[in-house]
Order: sequence, then C-alpha cells, then structure tokens
Amino acid sequence: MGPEIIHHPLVRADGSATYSSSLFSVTAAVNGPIEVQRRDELPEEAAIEVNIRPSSGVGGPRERWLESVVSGVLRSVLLVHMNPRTLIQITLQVTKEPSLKLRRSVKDIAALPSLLHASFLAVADGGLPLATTMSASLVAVAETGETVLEPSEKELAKSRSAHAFSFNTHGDLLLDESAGEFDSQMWESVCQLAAKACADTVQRGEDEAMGNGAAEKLPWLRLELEDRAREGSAWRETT
Amino acid sequence: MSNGVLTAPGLAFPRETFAKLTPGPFLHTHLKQTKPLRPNGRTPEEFRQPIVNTGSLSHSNGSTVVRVGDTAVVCGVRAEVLLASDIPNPPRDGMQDEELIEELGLLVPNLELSTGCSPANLPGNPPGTVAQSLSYRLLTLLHDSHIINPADLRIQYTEPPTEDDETGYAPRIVTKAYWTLYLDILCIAHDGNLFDAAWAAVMAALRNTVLPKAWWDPDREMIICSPLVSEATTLQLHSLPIASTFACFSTSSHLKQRKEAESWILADPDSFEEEICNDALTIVLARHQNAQTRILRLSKTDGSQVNAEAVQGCVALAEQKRAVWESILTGG
Amino acid sequence: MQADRRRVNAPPGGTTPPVFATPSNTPIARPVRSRQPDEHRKIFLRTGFVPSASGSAYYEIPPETTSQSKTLLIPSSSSLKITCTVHGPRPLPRNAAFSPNLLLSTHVKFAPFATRSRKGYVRDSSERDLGMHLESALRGVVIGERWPKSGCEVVITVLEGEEDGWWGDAQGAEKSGGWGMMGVLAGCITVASAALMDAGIDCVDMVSGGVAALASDERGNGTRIVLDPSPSEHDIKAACVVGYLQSRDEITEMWMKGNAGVQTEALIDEAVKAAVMTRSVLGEAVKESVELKANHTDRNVKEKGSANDVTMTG
Amino acid sequence: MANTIPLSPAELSYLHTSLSQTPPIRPDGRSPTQFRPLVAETDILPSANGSARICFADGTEAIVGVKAEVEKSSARPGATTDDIFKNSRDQDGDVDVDREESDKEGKGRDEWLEIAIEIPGMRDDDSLPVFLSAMLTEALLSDGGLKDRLWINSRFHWRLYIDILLLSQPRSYPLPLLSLTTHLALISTRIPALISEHDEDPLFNDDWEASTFLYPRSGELQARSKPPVTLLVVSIGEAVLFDPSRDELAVCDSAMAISVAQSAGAGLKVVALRMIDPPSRLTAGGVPQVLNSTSNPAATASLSPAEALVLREKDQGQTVWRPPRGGVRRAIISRIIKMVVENNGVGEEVIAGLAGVEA
Amino acid sequence: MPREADPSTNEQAFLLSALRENIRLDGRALDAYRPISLSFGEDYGTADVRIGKTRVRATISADVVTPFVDRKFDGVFTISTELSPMASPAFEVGRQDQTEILLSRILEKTVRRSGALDTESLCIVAGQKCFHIRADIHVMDHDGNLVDASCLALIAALLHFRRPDVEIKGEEVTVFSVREREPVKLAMQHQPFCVTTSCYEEGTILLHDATLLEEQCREGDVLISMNKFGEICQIAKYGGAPMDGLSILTCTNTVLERVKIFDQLVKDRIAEDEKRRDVGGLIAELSAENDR
Amino acid sequence: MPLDTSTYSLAHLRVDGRRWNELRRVHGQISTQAAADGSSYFEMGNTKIICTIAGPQEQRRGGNSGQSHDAKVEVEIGIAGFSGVDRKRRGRNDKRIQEMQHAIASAFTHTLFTHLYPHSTITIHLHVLSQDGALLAACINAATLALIDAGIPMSDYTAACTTGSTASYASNDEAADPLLDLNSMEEQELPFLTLGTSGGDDQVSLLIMETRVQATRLEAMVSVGLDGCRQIRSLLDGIVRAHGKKVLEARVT
Amino acid sequence: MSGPIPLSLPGQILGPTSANAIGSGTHIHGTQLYSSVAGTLHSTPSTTKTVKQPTVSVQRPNGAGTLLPEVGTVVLGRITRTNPRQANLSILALGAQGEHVCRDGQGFPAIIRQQDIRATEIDKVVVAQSFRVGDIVRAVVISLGDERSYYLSTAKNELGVVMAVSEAGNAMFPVSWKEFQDGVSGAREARKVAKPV
Repeated sequence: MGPEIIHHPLVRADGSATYSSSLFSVTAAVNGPIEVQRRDELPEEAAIEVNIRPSSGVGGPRERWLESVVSGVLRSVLLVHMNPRTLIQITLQVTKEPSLKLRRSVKDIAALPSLLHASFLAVADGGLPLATTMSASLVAVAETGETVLEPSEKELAKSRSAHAFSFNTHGDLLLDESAGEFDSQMWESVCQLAAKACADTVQRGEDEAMGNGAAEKLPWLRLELEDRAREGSAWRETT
Repeated sequence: MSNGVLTAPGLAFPRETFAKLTPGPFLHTHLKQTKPLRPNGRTPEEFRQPIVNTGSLSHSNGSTVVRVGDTAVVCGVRAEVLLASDIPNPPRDGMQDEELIEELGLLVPNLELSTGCSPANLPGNPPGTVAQSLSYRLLTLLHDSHIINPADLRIQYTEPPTEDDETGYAPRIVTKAYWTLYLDILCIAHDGNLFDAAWAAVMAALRNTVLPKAWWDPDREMIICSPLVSEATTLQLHSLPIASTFACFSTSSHLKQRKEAESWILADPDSFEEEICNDALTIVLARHQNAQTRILRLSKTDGSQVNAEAVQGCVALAEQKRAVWESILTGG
Repeated sequence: MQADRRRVNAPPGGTTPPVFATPSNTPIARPVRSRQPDEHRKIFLRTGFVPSASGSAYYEIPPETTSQSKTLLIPSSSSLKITCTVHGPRPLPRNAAFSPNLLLSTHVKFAPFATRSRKGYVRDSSERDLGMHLESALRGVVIGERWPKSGCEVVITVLEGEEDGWWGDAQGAEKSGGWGMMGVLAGCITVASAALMDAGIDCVDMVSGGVAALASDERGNGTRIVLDPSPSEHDIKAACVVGYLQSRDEITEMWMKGNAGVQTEALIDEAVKAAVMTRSVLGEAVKESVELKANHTDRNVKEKGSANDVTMTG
Repeated sequence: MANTIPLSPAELSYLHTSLSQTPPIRPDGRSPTQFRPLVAETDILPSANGSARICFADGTEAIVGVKAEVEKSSARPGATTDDIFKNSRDQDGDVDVDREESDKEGKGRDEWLEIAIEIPGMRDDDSLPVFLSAMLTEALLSDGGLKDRLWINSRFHWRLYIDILLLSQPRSYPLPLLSLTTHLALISTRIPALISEHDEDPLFNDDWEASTFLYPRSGELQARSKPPVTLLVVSIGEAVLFDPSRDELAVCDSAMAISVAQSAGAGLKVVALRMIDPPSRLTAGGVPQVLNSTSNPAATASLSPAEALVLREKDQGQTVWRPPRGGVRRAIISRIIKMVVENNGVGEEVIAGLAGVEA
Repeated sequence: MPREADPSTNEQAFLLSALRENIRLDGRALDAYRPISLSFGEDYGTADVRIGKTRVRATISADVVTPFVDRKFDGVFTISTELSPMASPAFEVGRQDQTEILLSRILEKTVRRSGALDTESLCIVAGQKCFHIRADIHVMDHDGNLVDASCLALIAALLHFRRPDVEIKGEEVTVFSVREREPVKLAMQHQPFCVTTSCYEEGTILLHDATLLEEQCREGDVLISMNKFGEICQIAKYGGAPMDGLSILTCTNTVLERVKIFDQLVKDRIAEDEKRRDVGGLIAELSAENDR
Repeated sequence: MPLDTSTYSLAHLRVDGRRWNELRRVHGQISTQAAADGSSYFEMGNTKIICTIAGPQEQRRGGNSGQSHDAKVEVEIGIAGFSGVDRKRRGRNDKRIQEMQHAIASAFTHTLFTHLYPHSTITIHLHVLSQDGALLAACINAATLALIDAGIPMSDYTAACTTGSTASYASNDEAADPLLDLNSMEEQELPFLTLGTSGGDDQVSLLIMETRVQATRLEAMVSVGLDGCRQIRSLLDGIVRAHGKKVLEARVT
Repeated sequence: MSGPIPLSLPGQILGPTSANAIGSGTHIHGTQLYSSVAGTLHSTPSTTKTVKQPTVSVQRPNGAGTLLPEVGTVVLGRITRTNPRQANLSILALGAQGEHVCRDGQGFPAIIRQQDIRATEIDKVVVAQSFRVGDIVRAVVISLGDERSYYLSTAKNELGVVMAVSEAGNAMFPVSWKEFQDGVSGAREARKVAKPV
C-alpha cells in the first residue's frame, strides 16, 4: 500500500501536511516567512529551522541530527534568497513509528523519506518559493543481496543495509544516508533503483506496478498549485 | 593571480583579507587555475595527514590526541561498571549478542565543542546542534561497525552449585555486570572536518583501552577490580573503520543557468572551505583481515552538486585514505 | 533519572567507577618528593596551537614515572595538562551594556576524564570559583581602558588536573581537600598569561602563577615549606597560590587555605619564588612565538605560503 | 560584582584622594578599622537547629538558618578496599587535640558541610553566590574541628546545611554581612544529644534542653570553639580600610577577604585568605583637560587616537581618575594580616562584639 | 520570539458588546462547546481530540524502570506538555512559558494528584522494578481552551492504552512484548475532566470553551476538574476579576453536567474502537471486568 | 501518622487545641527593612513570611515585554531550605512555585492601580522562612501588607486563608464538617482549599483547591473560608492602622 | 628584515620616560617606560623640534597594528541590511587594505547613517542607491557609537563600495563615481563607489 497524504490538516500553521507510509506517519507544519531572532538572522537568505518531535518522549541528539539532515535538503529546494532576514520554521510531529524493534541507524534512515515528504508537502502548501520538486525513497538490501524498494518492517529488520535517497526533478542527488555493510557496486544499483523510483513520482502516468505511493504525489501537488493560483486570481474575474 | 587577487581594479588586498571579504570568489580563483590548488596549499583530492599520540592521559583507560592539520581532538575512554541487577529491563535470552551493546547502551560517546576551540564556539554553552549531531553519528557508527566484541565487556561469575540442585549439573555462569565505556571527545582546535578526526580519535583510543581484571565478590556483593597492569587486558577491535569526508564547492546559484555551474570536490575540507561549500559527503570504510573493503556508512547531505559518479570517485579516494590512516593508527 | 537531552546518556541502570583491591603481597608506597623543597617540576609551555583563536597556549607538567606507574593502573603521581584559548578583543554580546574598558571574562572547565572521579559536563561550583580567581589575577594585568566596548574571553580546559591527595591514602580525600585546585590555578594563571601575550592584548606585565605549601616534614615531625607541591607526595597543612607581577613586585591574585600560623608570610614569599620560576618559562615560550610570528609574517610578505605550515607547535 | 558603579570619574578621583590621605577620610566618617553599625538577633527560627539575623544600617539584611540531618556515611567510590586502609598514615594532627575530640579527629569529611546562598535576582550559579559560598566554606572547613564534630559513628554522620538568605539587593559587597550572620547562627546551633552507643543506628534525646552546642561553650574548649569570621579589607594607596562601603570599593586598589579563627593560644590565626577582583577596575577613566573636546576643541580635533593615548598615559591618573592597574605589594598584605590577627586587633574586636549578641 | 498578537481594541469592544447581549461571535450559546471529535490511533494509547479548531493529541507509552526510593510500591507516571510552534508561532521551542506551566499543573492536579491512575498497580517488584507510564501531550492547533482539550485527550488515551504484560517467577521477571502476549489495560480509578469557565464583566458573564480570541479578552477564568461521581478534583481560579462565592458554586453544577457528557463521549468512542479491533471477545471480557 | 478524623466534630477541639472555626495566631509587622520600597513580616501560626517590594521601577531586561502600558506585577517566591521539617531546596523553576507566583501576581494585578505606572515593574519578593500550612494564603497576606507599605494605590486589601473538610475524600459521609486555617499536618490528611477575597461582600479573587472532595462539601468550605477571610482582613487592617499610628506619632514628636 | 629584531615582552623596562617618548604597545609606570605587548622593539627618532626624545614603540609580531576599530580607522565591511535612514554593516577587516582581519566570524557591527554616506548634497542621498546588502565597503570610523554599533562614514572619494555583485549574481566593476557595471550582462547599478586607489 502506498503512502497516505492528508493535505492541510492544521489550521494555525501557514502550511501543513500529514504523510503516512507503512512505517511512519508524520505531520508537518510550516510557519514562514516570519520574524527571525537577531542571532539567527542571515543577511541574504531566509534561515531554516527544523524541529522534530518524537511521538513519545523528548527529542535528543538523534532528533538534532535528523533535523540538520532535513534542513539540508530543504535548503537546496527552497529559494531562500527570496526572503532574506526571515525565518522559515518547520515543525515535524512523528505520530506513528514501526512497532518492531529496529537497529537504531536503520530506523533513522527509514524515517528520513517520511520526514522529507511531509516537510516538502507542507512547504508547498505554505506557498513558499521553491526551486524544484523533490522526492525521496527508501531501499533495503536483504541478506540474500536482493534490493527491496520501500521495504516493510520485517524486511528492514532482516536487512543487511538500509538506504534513504532523495532526488529533485533534475535528477540531482539531494540526499543519501546509507548504513550497514555493502560495496560500491551494490550502492550503485541501489542508487539507480532509488533514482528511478523518485523519477517515477515526478512523471505523470507512472506504472502502478511500481506501487510507489509517492507516485500519486506530484499530479496531486500540481493540481493543488493550480487550484491555489486560480483562487489567487479569482477576484480578478469577479470584478 | 596565484595569491588570489581578483580582477577588480585598484584592489591589492592581502590574501587573508580577500578570503575574509569574498570567500567564494577567493576559493574559486584558486580552483579554476589550470592546476587547481586550494588556498591551504592542498590539491582538491588531497587529505591532511593525522598525527596520533596515544595513552597520554593518566586517568583514562584509553586515550588519544589526534591532530589533523589545525584540527585537534582529545579522546579519553573511561570504563565504569554497570551491574546487571541495576538494569531495569534486562535483555531477554533471545537477543543476539551483537545487538547487546546497542541495547544496553554500553558505549557513551560525547563530543564537546564549547572548549573555545574556535571563536564561533562559546564556552559554557550546552552542546549545540552540531555537537549533538556529531555525537549521535559517532554513536550509531560505533554500533553499526560492531568493532567491539560484547564478550569483552561482560563481567561473569560462576555460581557454585547449590545443594538443592542435583549433582552432575554444570556450574551456572551468569553475567553479573558489564563494562560501560564513556568516550569523551574534546575538540581542542577546530579547523574543519571534525568527524573524521573525532572518529579516528575514538578508534585509536579504543585500540589502546585497557580494562582491569574484574570479578564478582560474593561476600561483599560487589565487583572488585585488580589494579595490576599485569592482570589487565587490552581491548581487541574487529576492524579499524576509517571515515573520509568530502565537500563540494560550486558556482551554481538559483540566479544562474544550471549548465553554467562548475563544481569541485574537495577532500578533507578545512573550516574555511566548510563555510562556503554546500555538499557534505562522508564515507566510512572498514576492512576485515584479508577480506575486501566494505562501506559501513555513506551519507551525502546539504546540496545537489555531487552525483553518483562523483560519489564513486570519492569512494576510491576514501579507500586510499583508509589504507594510509590505518597504518598510521596501528603504527602509532 | 533526569536524562540530559543534549547528550548521549549513560545506561539507565547507572554505572559506578571500579573499586580496586590490591593484593596484600604487592606493597604500595606513597610517592616521595625526589626534588629539592625549592625546586619546581618541569614545565612545558607553548603558544599559538589554535590558529583560529586570537591567542592560545598549552601548559603541561608531565607526570614523573615512578616504579609503580608501570605495575599499577592507578596513577600514583599527578600531572597537569591545561589548554587555554583567548578570543578577543571582540564585540560584546548584543545584550551587554556599553563598557569603557575591556570586559575580560574567564571560563574554566575540567574535561570529564581530567580527575580520578569523573567530572560532570556542567561546571560545578569549584570550577566556577576557579574562574573567579583567574579573573582577578588577569584583570589586574590587562590595560582595560585601551579596549573600549569590547570583550575578551579566556577559555581554559583542564585535560588533566592535579590530584587532591594520595590515592592510597585512606584519608586522602577526607582531609580538607582541594589542594590540587591550587596547583591547577597556578597553571591556569600562567597559561592564560601566555595566551594573552599571544593575542597581543596590552598588559602591564606578564603575570605568572606559583604555589607553595606548608607540609608535614616526612623526615621526622614538624613542618617545612615546599615549592610547587605535588599533593600526592605531601601531607599538606596549608597552601598559597599567587599571581605575581615580577617587574613591579606586585600580586594580582592570592589564595591561601589552611592554617600556616606564624609561617604565613614565609609561605607567601615561597609562592612568589615559585611564580618567578614559572615566569622564566613563560618568558621563553612567549619570546619563541614572537620570533616565530615575526619571521612568518615577513616570509609571507616575500613568497606566499599557507598559514598552516609553521603553527601547531603545541 | 554584577551591579555597576554609579559614580562619575570626578567623584571617583575625589573619593580616591580623600581616602588615600593619612589618616584616610571616609565618607561616613568611620575610622579605618571601624565597622558599620548593625542590629543582630539569634535563635529566630523554631524549625532550624540554629539561626541568626543581621540588619545593617543601610537596610541590607541577611538571615541564616542552620539545619543538621543524620545521614548514612557512604564508602568513597573509586576507593580501594580494606587491604589499603591498613597502611593509614601517621595520626599527627594538630598539637592541641583534646581527649573528647581525639577519637573523631580526622574522620570528618568536607562534603558533610553544605552552604547555600540565595541573593534576590541572582541564580545560585551566578558568580557572586558561588564565590561567596566557596569563601565561607573554605573558612569553616579550614579548622578540622567542625567537620569532625559532625562524625557520629563509623556508619552515620550529621549533614550540616547552612542556608544563607540575603533579603535585600546587595548594596555593598555582602561578604561581611553574610559571614557575621553565619558566625552568629553557628554559635547558636545545637545538636540533639546522642544516647545510642558505638556503631548502632543513632538514637537521640528529643529533649531540646539536653542538646549540645555545635561549638561547645563549656570548659577549656571555650577558647578554640568559635566559628571563623571573614573580613573584607581594601587598600587604597597606603591606607587600609575595613568593612568598605560600595563607594569605597569602587576606588580601591585591591580588595581581599581574610578569614580568622581563634586558635588554642586564644590568639587569632588566619585560616583562609583570597583577593577579590575590585570593581574599581571596571570604572570609566576620566578625560584629561588637554583632551577635553568641549573646552578646547581646536587642540583635540587634530589629535590622532595614538596621540590621545599618549596624553592619557602621560597623565597617569594624576589629574583625572584612572582605573587602577596591577596588583598590591606584599608589604601591604602582611600589614593587613597583622592588623587582623594581632592581640586586641580588628579580628578579636569583631568576635568579641558578636559574642555580646547572645546576651 | 514572535508573540501572540493582541486583538485590536475594536475587536475586543465588538466581542464584549456582543457578549453583553449574550451573543458569541460564532453564534454559540454561552455554555455551549464547539463540535468535539475524539479519535484513536492505530496503536494503543493515542487519542486525538478536536474542539473546534483546537486540536490536541495525547500519546501514552510505557517502559520498565526502578521506582523512586521514597515510593517503593508505586509505579512512575509522568505527563509531559511541551508546546511547539506547530500549535502557534508564539510558542518557542524548548522554552516553557506561562501557558505551558499552567497547562501541565492543571493536568498534574486533575489526573495525577487525584489518583485517576492507580500507580500501585504499576509496581512489578517493590523497590526494584515498576512501569513508567509516560503521557505526551502534543498540541497541534491552538484556538483556545487547551486545558479542557488536553485533559480530555489524556484521559481518553489512558483508557485506550495497554501496557505490556509481565510475569514474575521468584527473582525472574519477564516483560512480554506486544507480539508475545495480549497487553493489559491500565487500572483507572476514576475519570476526571477539566472544564474552563471564562468570565467577563466582573464575573457577571460566564461562558465555556472560549476561543483564543475570547480568551484574550476575558477578565478571568475558573478551571474546575470533576469526575462523573460529582467529586471535585481541582479548582483553580488564579486571581483575575473577583466573582462572588455563590456563582463559583453554581459553576460546579454546570461543570458536572459537562463532565458527564465528556465521560459518555469517551466511553462510546472507546467501545467503538474496541469493537473495531476486537478479536475473539478477549477484549470484551477485559472491558467488562473494567466496568465492574 | 494518619489523624483519627472521627475526633473532628464541631464540639471537639483540634489536635492543636483550636475550635473548628478558629484561626491560628496571626502576627504581622510593616516596613521591617529599610532597603526595600516596601516590606513586611507576617506569621500565621508557624508559617512565617518576609515580603519585600521593589518598584514601581523601570522594566528590567528592557523592551517589548508587556505590550500593555500598565505596570507589570512580578512575584518571586524563595522557599528557604530550612523552612520545612526536613531540609530541601526548591529550584527556581519548580512548577508548583511558578504556579503560586502566577496566582499571586494575577491576583494583585487586578487590585493594584497598575495603570498609574506605565512601562514599569512592581516586584514582590516573598521569603518563606518557616512553613506550617496555609503557605499561599500567608504569602498573599504578607504581600498585601508590604504593598501598602510601599504606598502603591490599590482598590482593596486582598486577604486569604485556607479551609478544609473533615473526613478524607474516600469516605462519602455527609457528616463532614468544615475546618478553618489548617496546619501542615491537617493539610496532609484532609481536603482543603485556599481562598482569597478582595473588594468586600465576599468577592472571591482567588480560589485554589488541589485535593479531591465531594462537590456537596464545597459550599460549606467556601462559606467558612469567606468568614475566615473577613477575620483576616480586619486583622490586616488592624496591623496597618497600628503602624500608621506609630508613624504619625513619630512625626509629631 | 635583516639581523635579529630586538624583542620586548610586557613588563620589560624600556628606559626612563625622560629619555623616551611613549609609542604604541608601551605604558608608563612611575618614571619608567614599560613594554605592554610582546613584540618587536622599534625606536623612531623624533621629527618635531618640540620633542627631542625618540619615540619607543613595541609592535605586535603578526603585523597587526590595531586590533580594534578606533576613531579615524579605515575599515572594510560587508553591508548586512539597509533602510532609508542607514545601512548596517559588519566590519571584517581594519586598515585601508584590510591589513588586520577580524578573526571573529560576524565582525564588529557598524552603521553608516544617510548623512554620512556622501560629502555633498547630503539631503539628496538615497541609501538604496548607495549600498546593497552584500556590498564590500571601505569606510572610516567617525565615532565609537552606541553600545552596539560603531558609526562609519564614506564621505570621501576613496571611500565607498569597493566590491559588489550584481542582481544577476555576477561580479561588477566601477564605471563612475556612482555606478558599477555587471561584468557579464553589462547592466549598471547605482552605488556610492570608492575611487580606486
């Protein structure tokens, strides 16, 4: 089953989205551009602040690290120079996690695509200027050496290595977090698989066989943006 | 040209000044030479050589000072005893040994930046995002690499057969306690690429970590250790993973055409380069004895300039570095 | 169960430092002072090992290797390793008010592995107190009014701290302790002074630290005054640290603990002697770095060279 | 010291000159060794083992409460076991060990004493409270007597909490106030009488009348059993002033805290001494007439910063105020020590004065 | 840094003059609540409450710890309320402000102090092992009346949660994972809910479930927590405009009515949820004995 | 030791010998400290509070705090380590204390004429020297006295006291009787509430109850509390007048 | 330089004040002139008739003259924000050619007020047409300013923008006293241009 996307679930936030894959479910809220504290102010760019909150307990070093990874990707997607000396504040609330006990690094990597998708959708919903569209995907390599796209909990638990990739519409590699044990050929093939998966989500009429839920995303996003534009210009027609 | 003067008229600033005023163009002018040479005098794919000095701290079970160029870190390993009876939710028998260390949290790495190691890091502040991320990356890598044999951290005790169980029973061996290793990494001087240095320091420190002989004393009901060097054991590591970090300098900008952009991959960036480069690529390689090298960790963040081929190139460079550093760390 | 959310935490069960039992057949003897009462331990001092800082210095009193240091895991004689970086003069933090003088602030922190019992991550009161001592030692030396509305942080990391007493001594930690701290303070004063020189901040003199202690005389009873005491070697009754300006024969910082009785002034004088000894080391180190820089700069003028190749002497 | 000095350079130099006269002329007309008048009372809190309150004329007020609680003694972590306890060292100790105390001698531990200082508007890890408590603690610990008296038996000991409350914003450096109040509180502190024996769990006589003073008053102990007092002394030029006001601190060349306790020979001994960073170093220097841009703009306009510096330097704080440089000479330190410890010197005067309070 | 903007003077005046004629801007009756929705997550112990635009999510989790030395026979129960910018940009990350302190205090008193959760039942081995039940309150949207919403979510989540089962054989303690054994419900002793009454015009106008705007304009508020048996668990009127004693007493009656509605709501939802995931009547049993 | 609650009945005396509707000894002094703008010392039984007022003074750590133009009332409560039976120190950011501070601050924000001192702060420092029940109430009364000493205009005194109800919440008997002004031992055993009134005719400006109790008992508790507050108010009034008298006499002579 | 340079350390006596005029890096204590920094010792014979003694000074080895901006210091800085009344910048280097680089990341905060941008027609100056965020500016310190910022002025020919990047993101070069030109597109942008020296 593909991911499930709730668009604009929150009222207060400027933009928001909920993204649920088979593993994680994340609600993202975006406020911005808003006033920035003097010490975080960047003269020629908007500062990006990502805050990740686990479903239970308080965040720690793990969350700080995930935050830095996510904000790194967002910075290369957002047109930050268009709102200098402001703050773009993204809050990510994890509401579902795998029930099975996974190795720490595997769990973190598995979380990344969900976190990225949720925050990207929220940013788009918030109408912030974007340079490109991005998509992410998760790959696991089984003990047997076969690669599994969007693996299940069990597959992850038994995996030899786990990989999270993210690409933009131009096919640039935005992010790769790979952990486990593998060699460069294996990485090559995993990378290609992921790239294909991400690309599929960006073209219309992708093959359902792929089953990559993120696939439904782009058309939806495009429509959404078109709607937004129409709403924006609606008053012109009326007057 | 070579000393980085731009083609702006009437401007003959010293190098340092140029670097400060317009870091990007300054680095660019260096790299776009026919033979690219970085301001720090290194070629793009050149790493700094580490200087390793082990066992200098008298209060630690293991310690190192690692210097990579102007980056210097100190790592001290402190072993303390975790009583099995104090573990609220002890692991069930089903759990396989290699997950034990992660499950119990027997390795506790913490990296400290607020030591005045650079003007940016104010003293007395609690660890910021950078320090916390680094600590966490070290932690997960320690777990994933499985370099320490959990058995080495066990303190076991052979229970004498009690009268009620019938004779002929093999005496029961129970784990009374575990060694917990506190790895404190202090950055003394910060000039970029902290992760490689910190990881190397951790490896070197663990290699020369000495655990005293410890046993369960049933009368005092506590763990007793022997202060004798002769009875102590040195920690054995399965392999010696080495981390290699790269940055990417690119002229691309949202204002320009994509094709106009040129980019260079810089191995082992110093802090000046880290400031202006976007992509960050870290590759961790390990080589078990007479096996071929494997990748333990590959993480590429903060940018869009490094593509798959580039990564493969870096892996090759990383392998060279791994060989060199391994010999230095083991030699040292 | 209050976990630090900014750090990797210890296992929930909580751990205890190992308890050692020495087999009775291996005797352990308190280390004895090999050097003369008025003789200082060897000091190693270098400046400029943190290029990104305005000034920096590294101070070390290497441990004397005793017969036991080979056979025992527990260090018997203590040593001292201190790093210091100076940042500034630089703009004051945003919230600070206008100051007509240089606002010099000090910050002393022990590394977790610096002492026999593991130190915490947040500064405890003794570390803060040490900072205050250092501050009064240094503020008297810098010519503050030459640096209006600017601040200067002196950051000290103690990688290895002097022992408070002899580990084998059952009462070592129980007798009014903190003797080690005084040795550390003396070191801090000297290393900070070197770092300030390196930063090129105007000072009326080079302040240097010195310790002297009134210890019970090992040979027969009674007491004697010793320079630069290594607490593990002595049974200390009173001790005194000074931050001393030789060229003006003035004291900017003095810290005396314990009851020296009639010998109080003698104790002070001995501490000053110690300070004079460290000053000579200090002078050498600073000279060296000045020469180094001088050549370096005018070499830079001739052929451009990377700024990295000559630093990092520490 | 956090609070800034509200004095102009002119006022500062006026103060400085008048205080460096011989004899110095203090703003409030005190003699150099004279303390400010104060109101004091003891035993004000039923819930504490000992307590005292002191109020200075300027309204600064402090309350100290002493509480003693029985605590199980823990074996030092990281310590070695019995084998080593054997070769415990020589039991020399002070010359004057009286029988009643001797069995406890050297058994007390530093950590059994805990001093906490609360100053309104300050966090307790701010430098001033930390500094003050460190100073008072080391004074109290310096004579082993106190902590040894906290020893009950090999398994239990008293834990002594001294909570010091400053009720008013610190007008002047609160050290003398706090020290004197603590002294009084400790003198009045009583510990329940022990009725259990040896190492069994301690039992106490709950009759308050039966309780004993922490600093015994009876018998020949009288002499030595007084808590120490910490005095604040400043030097200005050749002058030495006790219990300085804030204004006096603002112009002093050096300041030091000196703790004294009564030793066996009824004389006083210095038990702790530390110099304090005088606030005067942070004062603003004055502008010499030659540099005064309003009076003679013509002259100053042409001056480069370097030249201005030269002129300032040349003035050397002669015509205008300049924050003090450098430290203090040894001669002055030893003079101060003498003034404090000498027979019927300042130290004895103060302790005697406080002794009067309980009456 | 960005603080909640105060409503304009006109806005305030308009709202108040409307109230004087017993009209609320959203047309509700003074004591009426906005539509309330309560839903549960896939896994045990997560409740999602919406009151109008206000949305709160409570998550319960359990792990094994060593009990506090001074309470050997009790388990540990903590409630964490950290407000994030998600709810409103006014909330700063990691800095607890007035709203947060009061929220956590009220929940503390309403649920913990009133003994809603039987902490003794969380003890596994006295002095050695016990469960640590942790409740995380996540405020997702803040449009007033956080306290009522949070309290509702918390109670619902606690009722919905199931902790891992344990087995004690002498010294040996086995904690079974969800897969091994059907987890067990928490022992709840009663279900208290909190109702906030906002007052205007020197306490003459009282209303329930104020929106953020209404909260910003109010003169004072009374927070009363009760259970359906008419027991008051907590009253908090922190200063503000005084009101006469009687009207506070009358308040409690209206509160009780509201609490009963809450109680019923939670009961129904829980029942539905259990029906949804019921397997072989096992849970039916459990809930049955729980009703007794 | 649990109290034998059966002994409570309107006829009987309480452990400390008081009747059910009896206050403990109340003692107060005004302007006890020269350094403060206003100060007081207040006792309710063995609960002893020192209160000092700083201000109205310009707002600390300047700027946008308080968009409103009225003076800001800040409260700082310091509970001395030795105040309790056994010694413990409370951190500044203990939520219970912060809650009390908030309660007191907002209670006085409403009675003080804060509009007279725009952009300024009035800080109430409360030092708890000894606690034996009715902590919050005692703090409020002490603050009232100190604020009067500081000469800050207010609409009326704020007087506070505690009331309890016999029979712990477990038992449901209707025979429960109200009690006035509980000491700490009683507070541990019985449900109780803190009541603060201001502006005469039973205007409740503050009401805090942290223990579980049958709603039916509330009425009795509140009415007894209101009565208690009336008594406290008149006591406070007496203290103020006595002090005023002294001051005037001092003037005359 | 030739031969060993004479070094001097703080506290070192440089001779009586009667015989030596005091220069940088020195201070007076009593009647003596002392060194106050560690560095190279220089003695420059007096130029004026009035003073006959040579000026003794100690220079910091790394060539850094001043470490702090003082009134009259020429500095280089980057514009961080602008508004109609003033431009904020952070001082990155001291000296006309930035001889001393400020180590600290963010540099010293400073302000150029509208009236201090240009010497002539002060009232007509438009900040937005003089500076853009990111420009590198050469300016002189006219006052230590408030507790936050130094006050700078560019009211001289050789002061003003020395380096700028066009809106298209290309390096520009000055073409007149008030215009820069994009090296690639040729587009012109208004600035307060520093006269190339």
